Amino acid sequence: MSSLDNKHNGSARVGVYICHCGINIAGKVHIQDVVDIAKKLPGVTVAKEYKFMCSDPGQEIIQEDIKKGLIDRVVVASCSPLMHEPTFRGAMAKADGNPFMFQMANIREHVSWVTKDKGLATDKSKALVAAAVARVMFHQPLTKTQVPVNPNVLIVGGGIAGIHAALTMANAGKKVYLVEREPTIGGHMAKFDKTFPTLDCSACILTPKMSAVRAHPNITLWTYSDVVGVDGFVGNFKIKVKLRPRYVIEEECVGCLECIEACIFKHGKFKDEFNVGLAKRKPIYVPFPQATPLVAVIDPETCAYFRAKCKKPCADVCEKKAIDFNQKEEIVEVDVGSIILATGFKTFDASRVARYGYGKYPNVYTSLEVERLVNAAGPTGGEVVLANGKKPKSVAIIHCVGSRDANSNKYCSKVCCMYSLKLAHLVKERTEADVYNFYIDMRTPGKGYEEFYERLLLEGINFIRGRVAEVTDWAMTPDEEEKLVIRAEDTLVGKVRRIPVDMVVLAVGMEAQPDADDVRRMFNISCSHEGWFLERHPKLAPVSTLTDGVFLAGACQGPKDIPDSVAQAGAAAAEALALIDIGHVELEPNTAFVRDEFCSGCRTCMNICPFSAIAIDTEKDTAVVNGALCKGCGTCVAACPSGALQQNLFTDEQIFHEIEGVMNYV
Amino acid sequence: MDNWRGWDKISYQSDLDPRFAEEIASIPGGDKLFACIQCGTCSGMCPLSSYMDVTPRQIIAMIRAGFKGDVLSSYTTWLCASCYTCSVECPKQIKITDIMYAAKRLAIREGVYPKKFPIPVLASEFFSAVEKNGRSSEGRLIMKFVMKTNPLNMFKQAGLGLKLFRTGRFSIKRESVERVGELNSMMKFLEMEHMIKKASDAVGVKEDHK
Amino acid sequence: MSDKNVAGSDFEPRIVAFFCNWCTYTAADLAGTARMVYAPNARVVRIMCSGRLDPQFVLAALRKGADGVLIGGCHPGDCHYQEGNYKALRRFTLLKTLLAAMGIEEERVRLEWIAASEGDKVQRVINEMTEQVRKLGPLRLEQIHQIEGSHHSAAQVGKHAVMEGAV
Amino acid sequence: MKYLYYPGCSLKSTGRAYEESALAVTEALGMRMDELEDWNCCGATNYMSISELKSFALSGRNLSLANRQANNTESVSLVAPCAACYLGLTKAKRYIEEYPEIRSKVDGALNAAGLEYRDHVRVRHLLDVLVNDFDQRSITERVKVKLAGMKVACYYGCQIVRPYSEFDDQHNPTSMERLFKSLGMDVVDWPLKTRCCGGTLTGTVSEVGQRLSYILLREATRRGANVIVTACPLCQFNLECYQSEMSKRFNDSVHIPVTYFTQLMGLALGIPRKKLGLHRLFVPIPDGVESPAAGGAHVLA
Repeated sequence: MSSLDNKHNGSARVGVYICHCGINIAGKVHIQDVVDIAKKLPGVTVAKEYKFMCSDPGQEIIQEDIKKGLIDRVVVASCSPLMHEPTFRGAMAKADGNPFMFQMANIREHVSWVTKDKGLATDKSKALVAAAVARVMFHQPLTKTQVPVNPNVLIVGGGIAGIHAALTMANAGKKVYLVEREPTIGGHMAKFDKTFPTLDCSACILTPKMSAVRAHPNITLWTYSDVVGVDGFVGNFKIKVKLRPRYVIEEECVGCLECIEACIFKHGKFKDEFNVGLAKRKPIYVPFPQATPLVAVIDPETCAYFRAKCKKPCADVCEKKAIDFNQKEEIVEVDVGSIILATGFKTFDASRVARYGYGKYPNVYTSLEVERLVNAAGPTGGEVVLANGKKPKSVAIIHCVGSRDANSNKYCSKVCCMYSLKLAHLVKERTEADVYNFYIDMRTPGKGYEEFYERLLLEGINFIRGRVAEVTDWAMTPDEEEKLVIRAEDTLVGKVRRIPVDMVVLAVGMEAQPDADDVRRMFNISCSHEGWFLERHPKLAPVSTLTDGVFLAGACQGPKDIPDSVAQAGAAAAEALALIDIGHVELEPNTAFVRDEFCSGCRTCMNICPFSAIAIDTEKDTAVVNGALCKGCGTCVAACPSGALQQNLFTDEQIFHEIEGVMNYV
Repeated sequence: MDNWRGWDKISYQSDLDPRFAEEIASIPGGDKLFACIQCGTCSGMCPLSSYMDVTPRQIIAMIRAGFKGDVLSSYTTWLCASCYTCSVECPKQIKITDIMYAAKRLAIREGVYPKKFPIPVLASEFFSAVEKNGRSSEGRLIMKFVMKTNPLNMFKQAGLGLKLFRTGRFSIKRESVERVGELNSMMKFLEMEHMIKKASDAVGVKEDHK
Repeated sequence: MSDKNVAGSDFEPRIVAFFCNWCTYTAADLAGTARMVYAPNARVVRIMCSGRLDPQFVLAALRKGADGVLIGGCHPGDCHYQEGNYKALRRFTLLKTLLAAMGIEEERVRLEWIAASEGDKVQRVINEMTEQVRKLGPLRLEQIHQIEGSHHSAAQVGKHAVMEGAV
Repeated sequence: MKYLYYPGCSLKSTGRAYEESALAVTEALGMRMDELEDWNCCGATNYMSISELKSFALSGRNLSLANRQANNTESVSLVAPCAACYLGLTKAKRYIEEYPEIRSKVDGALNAAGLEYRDHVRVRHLLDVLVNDFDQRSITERVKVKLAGMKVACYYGCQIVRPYSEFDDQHNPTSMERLFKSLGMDVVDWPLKTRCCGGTLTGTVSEVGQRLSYILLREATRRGANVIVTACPLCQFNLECYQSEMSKRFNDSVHIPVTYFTQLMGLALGIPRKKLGLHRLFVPIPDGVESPAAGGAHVLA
């Protein structure tokens, strides 16, 4: 049982360093007062302040004091330990101090940035410094353990981000497992006709990369598959992947598509997911001609064989005998050292904005549907036509559907302005219709983006600054009969306008995948409010997560266009490569340990440990912690009835003294 | 050139009221007013915007910028029929209808509403009737209103009145609650509160907003 | 039990906050980065997981003069260590019974699930709790001392009660 | 569930037929609904323009009287058939319960009159009660008269769905359509069903207000409706009473019966026309639209 008496290490010499962080801290905290108090704390031999402790000269102050033998342990009062703890520990190690004889007091994020009153902020800083000093007195020298990093990588999601990350890693000679849940890789990009602002053909730039993935000797591609289990930690993850049966043997299928011809359904009858419902497919199908792998898939929900009797003409016609109705779901397990999540996004469900009439009026389309309409390989062969097959004479494109709206998503989806411009151009080019773009603010930051906007202005596209109030089908004037009527304020003119059009395109925003929450739980990472995966730092660690070894690429982290997704995928690959190149990871030594003399062998800890890291030494009948398996949560320590279990860096002694410390200066 | 009015289009900062926005925003939930992105959804949804001298969106912009006089004397707030479409559809969840009410109240308090416009007249008549009797007597209210705004209308509307009378839908009976005393005590209490607040504001005592 | 007359308007409650490293501590950092101003009365002690929270820490904080204790962990299902927060919840439930027996008001010890993205929740919870505890007034310590003076120490009582539930 | 009836000012004058038919229908359904004792004005629309706080206090008195009349029971619904009253009461309840500074003032005012505010009184619109507290099948079973020729346009107006409706979709409410389908009638698709009728503007700035009403009537007629049902006395007044004026003003013949939803409902339930106040309409429901229901009452046996 720990004592609450101040029975600290008598020979300890603590150095306390208070950081100004420019004016970030100094503007809200009387630094000198904190220094003066620190000097008086028991055990403190040095107390100093400096403008930026994290800078090289700042670190040198600490290093010199260690070298001079003035101090054997350090407290830095500055920002969050999640920010600079590694920096200062590193500095101590360089000066031959033990990096774990260190404690940080967070007087920026937890004090100066959140407190209004300077006096109160100073008091709180003093308390946190006192707590850190009280606790560091009980620190012991520790060493980090090293664990080798498995050089293989798992990439989840085969859109452009996943594809790019996979190729980067594979080209660097690493083994890549790429898992995609659809029957083909390619993601949203495969559905587009052109890309902004260059208007280069989406398929032309994407399909070579898709084939490269398929052909690459270092890439194992599992489509129609899901990751179902993740275990382990950075450097040593164990992954379970479920391969769903596609009832076509992938290795045998040559992609001749004869089976599809032979199907008893002579025409497509079921919703074609790839064409977002604008076309029909058969129960056996390939999503699109460049699908990768080009292997047919049978949908058991609609295939007649699974519902009643069918003579299986598909199987008969296949010379390679690739069709196998007995195929079963398969679970494969692989070991990887790092993981890149590239699970992408989903488009906003336009029917949630009832006043735009999506799902009610047949000529109201989403932008993704129009992407398929303008695509030469799409359901209409690239013709932009209405539900009745005629070309529209006038088209309205409504921006910000499901974006910038507290009733759906508050954020800006970032890509809609640009793709709306692209669609406006393509629709005008294909139909010569009058095109009206209704926008709130035109957002075109990016290379060549503003120039593209100007091009459209000159092309005669109509731009109306105003969020459309409603799309209706009731006429006020003869020219509105049989049309969809847009009602919006032209805010630059200051008048409400009614504009009759034939076709309405809703520029739907981007949302996190519906199962993003399950996925992030499986990979033990966090989500932001909107459901996007949370990066470690919004600016300085945008592709890392709070879980070491798990990286983010593409739109799963937030709305992104293609260039941003690719850039981020490259960055994620680089982070993973850096991890592999070092070859090992150092584990924080905050593991639990047993003080044999107090252990009664009750096994409470053993049952409570979620990582099975505790065993019983049968000879001594005491608990033993396996340091390699222990992840340092401390749950067992809190549960130990005799106080035999302790956690490095979080011993009862340390915490009790920290508690005592924070009670000061109120 | 008699109608040339271009010269007074410029607004000088000294003519604006920098406190106006905060005054309006002090209604419950009113501070969302500052989040307006001027998208115009309110104007577009508003079934009356086509009859307004400035659109609802412009009213928000004017409030924010301090155009107090222009806002309070505009017809827009009075044309608002309180259908709440704007409030429901606003992407920033600004309580636009409530803001219109706030502007109306301020206009009445400061006596700057459009004087001959019938709507504020109806509101005032309604208010005083209810304040006195606890209920409004529709028949009496309509008569009073017509007398005050456009007595000639009395003849124009005679047909309608007659029809209502014949179908038993028009009565000049004075409606009232039984326990008028209860209402009086309530109203007196609120008026006292109001006076105390005004007095304390005047001497600079601020209520503690926690 | 608290004496409101003693608690003058200058009474500043002292709150010790135990935040888990992965969710709530990160959320508090986020509140800082976003400059969300809140009451300075809570001082954070970082632990790796709310599962590390030994009920003795709470009792020690109260005994050392805290007027309230806030415990912050990841939302259920979100624990970085799989299930430490569930353990924390169980212990907390039992600890509350103990505190109630000691006559300590319920509002003084609070458990909140705060995710890494919920900086605003840190702000709201700390503000709320500061005001609640301010209303209750300072915690009078005699009760704890009395119980600790008896044949079992309060800490041990807490620990044993918690043990039974947690295993 | 105890129901208390809040008539509001209109149901005692221009909207008399609404009160008559509402009471007749609820009686026919076996629902007991006592009038709120000594109710006062809800403090609606116009009042809000003068003093918000007084308006909330007025509603506060009604809610507190309701609680007293229900002997402080937990489950009491104050049923308001008038849309403006429904909104006035709902809004006041929201603001009183959401904003402590309003609560304390309203409490103070009520206490000064020896009254007390309690949270648990629910404010309901009559439509909500008839659609959601009754099994629609049981309503179908009570249909005694077939009104098959009626093509009904259901008009919600503004204030029962916006901004605080809890019983139906704000953008596309369907309660009334469901009710009239249960009653065996055809309903027409009419996207203007929640668009404002002009409110008090029809009386104050008639050229504007009547135009709004006219747009609604014209579009309903175009879509094949031959009767419009409403759930608000002001909407009913606007849509019905100005039809001859509108015909002149907009040079278009406007002629379509506009009833309270309870009137048409009562007709289907076999309640005599007089009891439903149908004789008070300017544009009558033609005689002879009723024929005995085929399914109807005997299904119960």
